[in-house]
Amino acid sequence: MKDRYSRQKMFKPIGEDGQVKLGKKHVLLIGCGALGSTNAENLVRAGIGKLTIIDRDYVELTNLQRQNLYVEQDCHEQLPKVIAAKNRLQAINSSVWIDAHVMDANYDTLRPVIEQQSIDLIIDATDNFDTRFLINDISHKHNIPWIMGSCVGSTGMSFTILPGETPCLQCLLDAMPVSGATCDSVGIIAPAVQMVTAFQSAEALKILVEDYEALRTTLVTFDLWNNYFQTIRVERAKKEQCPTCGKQPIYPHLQYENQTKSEVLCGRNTVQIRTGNEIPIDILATRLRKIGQVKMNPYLLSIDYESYRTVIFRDGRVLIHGTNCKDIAKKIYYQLIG
Amino acid sequence: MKDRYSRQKMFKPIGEDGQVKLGKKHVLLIGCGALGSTNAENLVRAGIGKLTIIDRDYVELTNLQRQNLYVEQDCHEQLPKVIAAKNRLQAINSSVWIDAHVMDANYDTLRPVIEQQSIDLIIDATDNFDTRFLINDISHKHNIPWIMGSCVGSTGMSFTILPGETPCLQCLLDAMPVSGATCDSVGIIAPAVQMVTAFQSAEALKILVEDYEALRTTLVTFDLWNNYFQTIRVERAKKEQCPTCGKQPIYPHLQYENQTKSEVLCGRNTVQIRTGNEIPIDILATRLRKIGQVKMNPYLLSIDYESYRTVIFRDGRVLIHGTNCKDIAKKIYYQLIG
Amino acid sequence: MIKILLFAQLQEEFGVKDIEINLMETTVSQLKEILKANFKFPSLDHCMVAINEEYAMDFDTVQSGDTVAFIPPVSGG
Amino acid sequence: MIKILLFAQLQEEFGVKDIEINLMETTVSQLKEILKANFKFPSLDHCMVAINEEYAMDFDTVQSGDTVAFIPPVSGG
Repeated sequence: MKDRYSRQKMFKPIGEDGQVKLGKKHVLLIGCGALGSTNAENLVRAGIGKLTIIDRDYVELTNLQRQNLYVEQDCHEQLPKVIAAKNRLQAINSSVWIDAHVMDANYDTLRPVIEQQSIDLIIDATDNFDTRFLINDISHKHNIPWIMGSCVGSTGMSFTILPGETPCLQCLLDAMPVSGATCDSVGIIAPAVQMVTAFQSAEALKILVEDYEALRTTLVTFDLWNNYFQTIRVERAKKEQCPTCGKQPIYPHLQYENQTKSEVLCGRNTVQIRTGNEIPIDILATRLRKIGQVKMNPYLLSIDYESYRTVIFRDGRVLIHGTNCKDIAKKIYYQLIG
Repeated sequence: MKDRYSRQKMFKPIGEDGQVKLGKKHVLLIGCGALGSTNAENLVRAGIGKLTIIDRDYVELTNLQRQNLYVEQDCHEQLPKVIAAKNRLQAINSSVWIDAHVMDANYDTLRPVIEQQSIDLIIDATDNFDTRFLINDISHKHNIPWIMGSCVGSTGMSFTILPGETPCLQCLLDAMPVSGATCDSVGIIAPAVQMVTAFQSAEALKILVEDYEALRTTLVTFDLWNNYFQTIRVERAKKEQCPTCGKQPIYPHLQYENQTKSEVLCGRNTVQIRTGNEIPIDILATRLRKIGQVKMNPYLLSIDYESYRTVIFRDGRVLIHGTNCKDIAKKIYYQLIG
Repeated sequence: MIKILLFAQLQEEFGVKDIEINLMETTVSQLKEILKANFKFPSLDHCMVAINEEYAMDFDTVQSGDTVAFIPPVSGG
Repeated sequence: MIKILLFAQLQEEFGVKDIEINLMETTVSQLKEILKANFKFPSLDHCMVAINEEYAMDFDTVQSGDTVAFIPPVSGG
């Protein structure tokens, strides 16, 4: 009874056996913002074996309203999120192996992480669809389940993707969404984050204790402020010709030409980001007008946001003026475009 | 933009005005275990004016699996939960006024807290129905909304009670449940806690920013492992003759004879607890057999649990042998009986 | 066919999480009696009952096609 | 009557959170056209659509009594 996991082992579908399994499992968590913080904390409190966390960002004051692992002191020290996270997580549970990487999650950086060790589950806690489609391809190529999660305002969604069984993200969304609403453009409340992580963490526990029967097969989406809740049956979305989970997969987002690329423009204090797609700047303009001064012409949109001037071209190029740092530029880019 | 609440103010139903309102509000949180931790953290991160927390317990190793505010060090120091909570909450947000009370929540102790200051909302994070019915009476007598929450295993429920509008707990449950399943007898997983707090905190934000239109009017209940979710319309449960919210309220749980009382039996290293009701010891026996050695005869049930021998009489008396401390005895009592 | 959803500890007591009963029409209290008679010791008396996500009383009618949820109060926190 | 639920940023774009439309039968793509014609600029094209909580395609039929949810992908995390 004095065991720290006793209340979890009393829960029948986990039990002693489940707890032993949990202790041997390795989870890869991509992103350590709002969804990442709570997912990480849940898994570490639950006693998994190893948690690998990847995030390129550092802790800022505006994070504290919803990102559970961080305190004011982490902001003052401008600690990278994964470092602040690791400090707190080890204080919570010193017996879990935490492997923290301050880095951008892209195929170049993720590949060694995936190929050099066995990973039982990937949890999506990113803030953009570029990375979600990358995770989706990696999941299917390496046969690792992943749990999608996203939130904005008082809304959120989650879906559990098992390679070879469920539809994948590509099946559900057809094309890369041109632009998803972001927490930085329309806001977010903490309960929406927690609702998504409640679903993600419950699904994670089911996968890690190997109770596949109990997995949710529906996509869940909700709006906490307006009291909406939908669980959507998605079996029919699965496509035989899907480039990721279909019969002849090509994993499009692992291919060089489809990856979002960034480069420092020498001597200009500017980073250029190139996406594979057109950007619908008129849709974007409506949203961005709320957070900064927007100027537009038929070819481009420019916005002053934080201390950067960002210029977004319809053809898919984005210039972030005011920095030579690719990670800062990517952060601004995903805050604006999502 | 550099404001710590910027992402919350961008959320339209809160906005600048809502944030100002939040900063003036005072919430009373009863209990600082699993539901209490997360509710407290959400409210403090959101920037309410003042949070009063009441809990009689100290941090133990078995709490760490789900109680978000606490770390291993708090266990080693055996800190009272509200003290450990306050330390963490002030590190999260130094500008919120935290008023922490290490005490049992009963009418004698709550009365001064309620009567000496204005309270905008009470949040239920208790682990027993005695205290919930007490909160229900206090809420109606003093016209303060409260948000019920409870969880066990992978299930939970929440309901928002507005005096004079919604049915109250007494309307919904008719009689005091003889015994609710407890986390200490059937276990609990952290995502179930977070799902309840997601609902509670979202409702709290609506009440505190005075967006009453947005309040959920249904009772929500779910089972995360089995993928159940129900939102139950309860308008018709409201009763005119309800002793708490009816036309002639008598607030039964504020009356001395109905309160659960405890007394130290001198020289016997025993505390006696007297409830107002009969206890169905046969129903209880099935559940308690899982966590300790149970003996039974037609009049009583005895169980060895933790380092105490507890004897439960059918007529509503309970003896906890092995302690002279009422708070320890009450804790054991609620862990067993709920 | 009436579909019955069991919440929380009822799942353990019944050994299943849902039940389908082939009945055209009954009342909540009759339904409780049927369940008590066919399953060993369920603590149904103190449950909340909802028919198609609406709070129900003992005398309410349950019809074929309805989903009835039995929700025992849980006290954990 | 077809009930339409709008999620996330669509609520702001439409200015309402749900809509009822008096139609006996239509398709998902026709419904999108109707909404686009009657409301200023909704970014419906990239939404997921569910009819009565089942994933739907553009050619699927929507009937009176159905609830249709338009769910734009949100990217926050």
